Amino acid sequence: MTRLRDRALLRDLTPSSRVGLLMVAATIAVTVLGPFLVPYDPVATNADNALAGASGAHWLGTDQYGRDILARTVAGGRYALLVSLCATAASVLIGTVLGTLAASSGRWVDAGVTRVLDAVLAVPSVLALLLVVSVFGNQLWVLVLAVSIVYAPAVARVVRGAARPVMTSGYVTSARARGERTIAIVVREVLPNILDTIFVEFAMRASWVILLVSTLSFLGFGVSPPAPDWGLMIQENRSALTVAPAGTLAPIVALSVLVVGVNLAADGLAKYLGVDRARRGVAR
Amino acid sequence: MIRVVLFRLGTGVITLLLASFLVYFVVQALPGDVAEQLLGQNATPEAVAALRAQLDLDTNVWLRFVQWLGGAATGDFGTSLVSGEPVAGALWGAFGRTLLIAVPAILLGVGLSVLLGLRAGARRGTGTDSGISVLALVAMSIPEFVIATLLVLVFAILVPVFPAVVLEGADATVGTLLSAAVLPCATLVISMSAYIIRAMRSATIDTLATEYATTAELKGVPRGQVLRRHVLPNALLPVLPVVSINVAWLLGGVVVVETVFNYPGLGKLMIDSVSTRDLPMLQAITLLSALVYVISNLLADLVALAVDPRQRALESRRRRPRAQAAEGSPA
Amino acid sequence: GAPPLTVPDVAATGRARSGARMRIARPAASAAETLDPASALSAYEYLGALYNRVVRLDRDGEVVADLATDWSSNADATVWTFRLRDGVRFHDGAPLTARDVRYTFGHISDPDVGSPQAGPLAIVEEVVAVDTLTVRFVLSTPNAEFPSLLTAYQCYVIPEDSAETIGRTGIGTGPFVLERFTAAGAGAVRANDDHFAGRPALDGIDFFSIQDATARVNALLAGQVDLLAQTNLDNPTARVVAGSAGTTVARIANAQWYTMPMLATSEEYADPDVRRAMRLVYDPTAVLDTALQGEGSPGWDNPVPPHLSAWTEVERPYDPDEARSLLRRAGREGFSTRLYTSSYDPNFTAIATAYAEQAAQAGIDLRITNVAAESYYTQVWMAQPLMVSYWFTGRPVDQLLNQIFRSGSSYNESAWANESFDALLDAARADTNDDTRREKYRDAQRMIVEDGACLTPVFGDRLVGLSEEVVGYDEYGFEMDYLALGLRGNA
Amino acid sequence: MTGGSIAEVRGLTISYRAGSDRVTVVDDVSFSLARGRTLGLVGESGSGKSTLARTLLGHLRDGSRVDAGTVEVSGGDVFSSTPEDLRRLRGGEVSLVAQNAGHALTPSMRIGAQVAEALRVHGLPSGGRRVRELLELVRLPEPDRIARRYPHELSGGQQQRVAIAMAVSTEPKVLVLDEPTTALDVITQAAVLRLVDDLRDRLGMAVLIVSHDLGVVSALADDVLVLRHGRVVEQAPTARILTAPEADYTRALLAAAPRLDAELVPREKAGDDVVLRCHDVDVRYPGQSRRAVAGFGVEMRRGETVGIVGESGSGKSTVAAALAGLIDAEAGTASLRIDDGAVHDLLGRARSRPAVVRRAVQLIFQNADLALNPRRTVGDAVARPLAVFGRASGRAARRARVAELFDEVGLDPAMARRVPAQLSGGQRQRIGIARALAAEPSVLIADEITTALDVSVQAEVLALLERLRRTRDLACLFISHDLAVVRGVADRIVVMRHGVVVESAPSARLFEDPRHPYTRALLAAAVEPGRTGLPLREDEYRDAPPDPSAPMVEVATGHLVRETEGSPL
Ligand SMILES: Nc1ncnc2c1ncn2[C@@H]1O[C@H](COP(=O)(O)OP(=O)(O)OP(=O)(O)O)[C@@H](O)[C@H]1O
Ligand SMILES: Nc1ncnc2c1ncn2[C@@H]1O[C@H](COP(=O)(O)OP(=O)(O)OP(=O)(O)O)[C@@H](O)[C@H]1O
Ligand SMILES: [Mg+2]
Ligand SMILES: [Mg+2]
Repeated sequence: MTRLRDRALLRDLTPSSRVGLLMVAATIAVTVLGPFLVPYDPVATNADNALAGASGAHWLGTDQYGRDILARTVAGGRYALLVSLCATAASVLIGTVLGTLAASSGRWVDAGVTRVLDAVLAVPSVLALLLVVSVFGNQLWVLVLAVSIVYAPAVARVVRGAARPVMTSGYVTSARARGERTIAIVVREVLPNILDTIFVEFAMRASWVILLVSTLSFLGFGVSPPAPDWGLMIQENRSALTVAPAGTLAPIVALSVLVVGVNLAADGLAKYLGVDRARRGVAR
Repeated sequence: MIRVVLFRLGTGVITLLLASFLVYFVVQALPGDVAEQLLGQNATPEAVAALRAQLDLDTNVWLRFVQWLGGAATGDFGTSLVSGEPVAGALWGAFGRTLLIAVPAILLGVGLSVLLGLRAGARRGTGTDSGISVLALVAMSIPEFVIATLLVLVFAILVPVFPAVVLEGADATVGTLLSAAVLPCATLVISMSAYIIRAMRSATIDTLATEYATTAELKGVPRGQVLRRHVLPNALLPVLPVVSINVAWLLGGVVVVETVFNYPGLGKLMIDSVSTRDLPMLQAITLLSALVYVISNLLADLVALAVDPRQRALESRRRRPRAQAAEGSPA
Repeated sequence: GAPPLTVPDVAATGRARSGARMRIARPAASAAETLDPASALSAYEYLGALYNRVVRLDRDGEVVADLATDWSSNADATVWTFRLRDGVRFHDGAPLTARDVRYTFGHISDPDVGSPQAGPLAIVEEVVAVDTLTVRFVLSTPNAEFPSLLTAYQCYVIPEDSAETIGRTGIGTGPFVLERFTAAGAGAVRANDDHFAGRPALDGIDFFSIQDATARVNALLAGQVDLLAQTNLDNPTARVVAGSAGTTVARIANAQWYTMPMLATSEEYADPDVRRAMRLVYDPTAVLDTALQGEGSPGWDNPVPPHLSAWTEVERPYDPDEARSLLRRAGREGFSTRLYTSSYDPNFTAIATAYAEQAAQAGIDLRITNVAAESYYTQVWMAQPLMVSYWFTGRPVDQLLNQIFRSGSSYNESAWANESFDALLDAARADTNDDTRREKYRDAQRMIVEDGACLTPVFGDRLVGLSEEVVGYDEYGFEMDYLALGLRGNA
Repeated sequence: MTGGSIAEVRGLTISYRAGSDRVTVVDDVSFSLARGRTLGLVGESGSGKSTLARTLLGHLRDGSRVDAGTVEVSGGDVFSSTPEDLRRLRGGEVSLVAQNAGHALTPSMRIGAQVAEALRVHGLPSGGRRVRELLELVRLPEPDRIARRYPHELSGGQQQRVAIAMAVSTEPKVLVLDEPTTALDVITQAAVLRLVDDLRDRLGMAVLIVSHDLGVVSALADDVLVLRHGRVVEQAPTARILTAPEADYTRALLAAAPRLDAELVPREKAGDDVVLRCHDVDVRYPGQSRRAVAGFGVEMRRGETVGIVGESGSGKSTVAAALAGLIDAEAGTASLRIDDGAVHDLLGRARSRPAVVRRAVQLIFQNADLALNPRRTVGDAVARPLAVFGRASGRAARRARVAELFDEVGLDPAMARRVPAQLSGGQRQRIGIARALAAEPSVLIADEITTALDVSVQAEVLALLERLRRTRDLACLFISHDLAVVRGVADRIVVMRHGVVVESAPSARLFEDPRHPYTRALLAAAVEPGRTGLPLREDEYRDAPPDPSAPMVEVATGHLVRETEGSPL
C-alpha cells in the first residue's frame, strides 16, 4: 500500500507500462523540443510548395497552404497536452474536494452532493461541453473549465467511493474518538490513503481528456486554426485522405501513440498501486 | 425489491429536474438568441425583431421554463423555436433512429466484449489474451471520428458496400436506414467495446482468483463449466456499471458518429439545436438523455440484483444502498 | 509543390438523357427554412427551380428578360413599366398577371416578413397593375438601374394571396414543380412540362440536406449524389474529387467575394490613413496564391467583381514601406489588434492568415481569433473592428454599391460613411445615360479603393463537386441553369 | 489402525517465485494418510499448511512449483497425471473443504445446484433426492428449503456443512479440511468437528485437518504433524504430542495456548474506586429496528479488568463504540470519574465531549491492520494523541515521549519511522496500545485485540496488557469471544448474547459455577489442547434470544444471572 514511497517505481513497473511511459515521454519530448528540431514554422504558409509529397526537405510533405506537415504534427500536441494536463488536474482536484466532502459529511450533505453530481452526469457530456464553449468561447481556460465540469463529477464519484471505506476504518474512527475536526481527518487520514486512486484517476482521465479535446477540435469547438493541433489537422485534412494521406495520418498516429502510452502507463500505475482501472469504464 | 425501484425512480426524477434546470440555466447565458442565430448574415435588426416577435421570444424566460416543465410532465415538450413544429415529433423520431444504431451496437458490443473479455481473462498471459488486450487498447486510443472516417473511406468509397451518409434525413425509411446504420453501428461497437472488454477481462481474472472458483475447480468441474457457471455471472457484476455508463453515453451523445454519417439521430439534433439555440428542443433532448441515463443505471442495478442474490438480500434487509457496488464505477 | 489543380473552366456539355432524375446535396439553412422567396430563411436551391423573376442577370451581370419581355422608364427614371410574357401559368394552372407581381412586391415590403430586400426596394412608392400584363413601379427617387434591383433572389414572383402557404407549396412559374419539401430535410421537384421557356432536360431533382461539408463530399464520392450545391471545395478536396473515378469538379469563376471590413466607427480604423496603410501593406496576388492556391482573381480592394461590365481597374500600389510611414504618421506604428475569423467558410482563416503574414512585414501584429461559426455573424460581424467576411457575387453593381457601401445601409458591414460617395450613387441612379452612369460607378469604385473601409483581397472561384454524369451545369446570378442541367445521355 | 495408507507424500518441496528468487514454502515434507484415520496439521500462519494440504488435490498456487518429492493418491502420482485424470481425482478421490465456506461457495448459485454439480461432474446420480440425502447427512435442518437457498442466506456453520456435504458427496477416499472452523464461533465449531468425526467413521475416509489451533487438532486427530517455515518440526500420535512434546517449538506452542483450567493469576484486590459505571444502556444503529445492545450495565474500578465475551454479533464492539463516543446511546446512563474526582457523562458523541473525557477513555481496535493509517509512520500515529491532547508540546518533546512509549510496549524506538506494513501483526497491535497509552487514559477498551494473532504472539500481547494494567493502574474493558483468553486476563467476566448481558461474575466463579445455559454451552463447546475427544454432547446449542427485560438475579456476591424461562438458575 505504501509502495509509492518505498520502492523505485520504475523497477517495479511491468514491461508494457514501461513502454507506455516511454511513449508518453517521447511524445512530450518531441512536442517540447520539436520546434527546435524541425526547421519550419508550423503556421508559415508557402504558396509555391503546397501539397508537396514527402521529400528530403519536407519529410512528411506539406499541406494545401504549403505548411510543413512534420512541423505541424510535432507542434500539434502542445495544445492537446497543455489542455489535457490542466483540465485533468482541475477535474481531479475539484472531484477530489467534492468526493471527500461527500464521503466525510453526513447523510444529507452526501445525498445532496451526490444528486447534483448525478444531474451533471446525466447531461450528455458533449452537450455540456458545447454549451460551455458556446457561452465563453474557446480560449484555453474555457476548455479547461468545460472539461472539468464534465469530468469532475465522475472523479468525485470515484473518490467518494474510495474515501467511504476509509471513513469507517479504525484509524479514522480513532481520530474521531480523539475528537479531531473533519478537515484534519480528511487531510491527515483519508487523503493519503486515496492518493493511489487519485493518481490512477489522473492518469486515466488524462487519456480521455486528450481524446475529448481532439474531438472538440474535430467538431470545430476546440483550437482555432491556423494553430497546429492534432484534432484540427485530422478535421482539416481528412477529406483529402487519399491525395495527401500524411496530413491526416501523421496526427492520428501521434495522437494514438500518446493515448496508447498514457493508457499503458496508467495501467501499470494502477497495477502497481493496486487500483483496478479497467473496472472504471468510461465517461466521455 | 419494489421499494428499491421506487426509491431509484424517485432520485431519478430529482436528477432529471436538476439536469434540465442546469441546461436551461446555461442556455439562457448563451450569446445571441434563436432569431439571431437563424438569420446569420441576413440578420438586419428589422429582420431579427420580426422573427423575435413571431417566435414570441420576448416573454419572460423563467415563466417559459415553468410552462415548459408543466408541459413536459404531460408529455408535451412545446414547439421548436426553429421549425415551429412540436418538439415531441422531431425528438421521438430522432430518438427512434438513434435507437436503431444504438440498440444493435449495445447488444453486439456488450455481447461480443463480454465474451472476448471472458476469454482474455481466462487465458491470461497467452497469445489470445495479448491479442485481445492490444486490440482493445488500440480501439480505445483512436478517437471515434477517426474510426468513422476510416470506415467510410473503406466501406463506402473504396469498396462501396454501404452508403457513406444518410441522404433523406428525418424522412428516411427504416429500409434505407438499415443499410445506412451499419457503419455508424460498427463505429460505436468498436469504440465502446474496448472499455467493456478490459473491464470484463479484469473482472474475470479477479473472479477466477476467488476461492469459490478454485473450489469449483477442485471439485472436478471442467474448466469451461467453471467459467460459464461460476465465473461469468459473478464477473459480470463489476462490469455492469461500465456497461450502463457506455449505454447512457451511446444514447445521449452519439454526436460525432451522427455528424460524420449525416445520421438523423438525437446527437445530430442536439448539435443543430445548440447552434440554433433552440431552447425547447435542447430542454427536451436533455430530459430524454438524462432519462436514458437514469434508466440505464436503474437497469444495471436491476440486472445486478438479478445476477447477485447477495444484493437482493442486502436491498430487502437494509436500506444501505448498494453503495459499494456502485462506487467503484466510473463517471 | 504539387502539380497545379486542373479543373475544367466550364462543366461538361453534351446531350442530356431524357427521363433522368438528379440528386443534389445541399447544406440546409436551418429547420426554419421555407420556400417563401422573400424570407431571409429561404431554401435557396429550390427557388430557381420553382420560380421566375421579373428580370434576371445574365452571366455578364446584364439585366435580361425573364417573366417580363420588355421594360422602359420615364425620362427621369422614376416610373418603370414592365410588360409581362403572355401565357405563363403558375404550377397550379393559374395564369400569371400583373396583380401577382404587385402582390409579390407588397409581400417583400411587409415588415412582418423581414425580407432582406425590403431595404433596397424601399424606394418603390407604389406598384400598379396597369392591365393584366403590364405592371408599373413608381419610385420616390430616380433610379436608372432600377431593374437590377428586381434580380435579387428574394424577388421571385409568387401567386397573389399566397403568403400564408407559399412557404410550403412552392407554387411558381419555374421549370420545376414541387413534389415534396421538408425544412432541413429531403425534398423533390419534377419537370414542369408547361414551362414557357421549354421543358427542362431533367425529369426531376431530389434535394438532400447534409450539414457537414465532409459528409457531403463523402456522399458524392460514394456515388450517393450527383452534385454538391453551395459547397466550395477546398483545394485538396477538389483534387480528391477530381481524381476519383466518377466524379469531377466544375469551376464557377469569382463566385465568392471575400472582404475584410474594417469598422470605420471603431477607434482603430476611424483614421483613413490607417485604413490606407492596411491596404498598401499587402499584395492580393500573394493572398490569392497562399489562401486559395490561385483559384480566383485578386481583388485589389475593389469590391466589384471583374466579370461585371461596370468593373474598372483601379491602380492601387503594393507598398509596405509607405504603409509603415503612414502608420508612423498616425502614431500607430507596430499596432496590434485581433483579426476575427471562423469556420463559417473554409477560406476565411486561410485568407486571414495570409493577410496577417504580410501585415506582419510592415510591423502590424494581427492576432487571428477564431469564433464559433454559429455566433460569427451575430457576435462579430459589424461588431468587431476587423474580420473576414464574404458575399456571393451576382449582385448587380448598383445594388452592390448601395446595399453594402452606402452609409446607413443595414448591410454596410464596415459602417463606412462618405457623403460624396452617397451623392455619387444618387447621381448615378438619376443618370439615364448608360455611358455616363457607368462612369459614375467607376468613380465610386475608385472612391472605395481610395478611402473605403473594406479590404477586398480576392474573389474566389467556387469549386463545385459533381458526378461525371452531370452535363450542362452552370450557375450565375444566384441560380443554376435549371433548364440545361442534365445527366449524360447514353450515346 | 483402521486401514492401509491411501495417500503418500514423500520428500515434498515446493517453492514460489518472488521477484528473481525462489522462496521455499514446503521443505522436504513426508507423511501418509490412512483409511479411517485423521492427521492434524498445525503450525503458525504462513507455515505452509494450506499449500501442503492442497497438493493432495494436485493444486498449486500460481507461480509455485514442486521442486522435489511426490504426492501419491491410491498409488498414482498426482503431479504427473493427465488433466482429465486430475479432474477425476479432484472431488472424486480427494475432496477439499476450504478455509472459509462463505468464500468457497459460488454466491450466484443455489446450494442444491452446487451440490448436484459436484455429483454430476463425476458421473454420479445428482437428482434432488440425492442432494437432500447429502444435506441430511450433514444434519442441515429442512434440506429441501436449504437446497433452494443461496449461500449468503445460510449462517457460517450451515455454509461449512454444505461445503462438507459437497466434499463427501462423491464418497472420496481422502477428505482435506483446511481450517474448517476458524471462522466459526465455539459452539458452531464444536458441532462441525463432531460431524467430521462421524462422517469419517461412516465413510471410512482418511482425513487431513489443517489448523493453527492445537485445541481443534487435539479434539479430532489421531496423529499430529507440526509444521514451521515449511519444515516438519515434529510428527507423532496426538496424545504424545500433547503430553510429551519433543521439539521446543511444539512445547512453546502448547505453553502459549490459553487454557480454561489454567491457574488464575493471583491479583492484588482492585480498589473500590469506581471509574466507570453504566446502567441500562441501549444502543441502536441508525435505521435499524432491533437494538444492537439492550440494557447493558457494567462497573469498573481502577486497576480492574472486566472481560466481555459472547458470540459474533452479540454487541461487544457496540458497547465499546458507545463508551468511546463513536455511536449514540439511545437510553441509559454512563458516567466516568477522572483523576481529579470530577464525574462526566459518557454517553455523548466524542466531538461533544470535553477533551479530558476523550483523553480518559481510549479504545484499541480489533484489527490492528485497519486501525493504523497505512500511509503514516507508526511514530506519527503514536505522536498524534500527544499533540491533540497536549501531552507533549514541541517536536522534540513528542519524539522523546514516543520513544518512551515504544519502550513501554516493548518496541525498539527506532521503529517509529516505519509504516504499519513493515511491522508484524503483533508489533502493530503494540503500536495500537502505545497510541492509546499516549493519551494517558484512565479507562482502556480493548476490542478483540488478539483475535488476529498467532497463539504465541497473542500470549505476549496479553502479558503486555497485564503489565500495563498493573504499572498504570488502569481500568480495562477486555473484549473477546474466546473464554480461555478472557480467563487469563479478566477479574470479572460479562457474558453477552444478542446484545443482552446474560451473566456477569468474577472470573473464578464463572468458570466454577456457570449458571446461564448459554454460558454453560460456551464452556462445554470450548476446545483446548489436551482436551482430547469431542466437546459438547448436544448437536448444537439453540435457545430463544434472551429477554433484556427479565431481571438479573444475584446468585452469589457479584454473580448476576439473567433469569431465563424454563431453566433454573
Ligand atoms: N504462489 C505464491 N505466491 C506468493 N506467495 C506464496 C505463493 N504460494 C505460497 N506463498 C506464501 O507461502 C506461505 C505459505 O502459505 P500457506 O497458505 O500455505 O500458509 P498457511 O500455513 O496455510 O497459513 P494460514 O494459517 O495463514 O492459512 C505464505 O507466506 C504465502 O504467502
Ligand atoms: N454500523 C452498523 N450498522 C448497523 N448494524 C450494525 C452496525 N454495526 C454492527 N451492527 C449490528 O449490531 C449487532 C452487534 O454488532 P457488534 O459489532 O457489536 O458485535 P460483536 O459482538 O462485536 O461481534 P464480533 O465478534 O463479530 O465483532 C450485530 O447484529 C450487527 O449486525
Ligand atoms: Mg492456510
Ligand atoms: Mg466486534
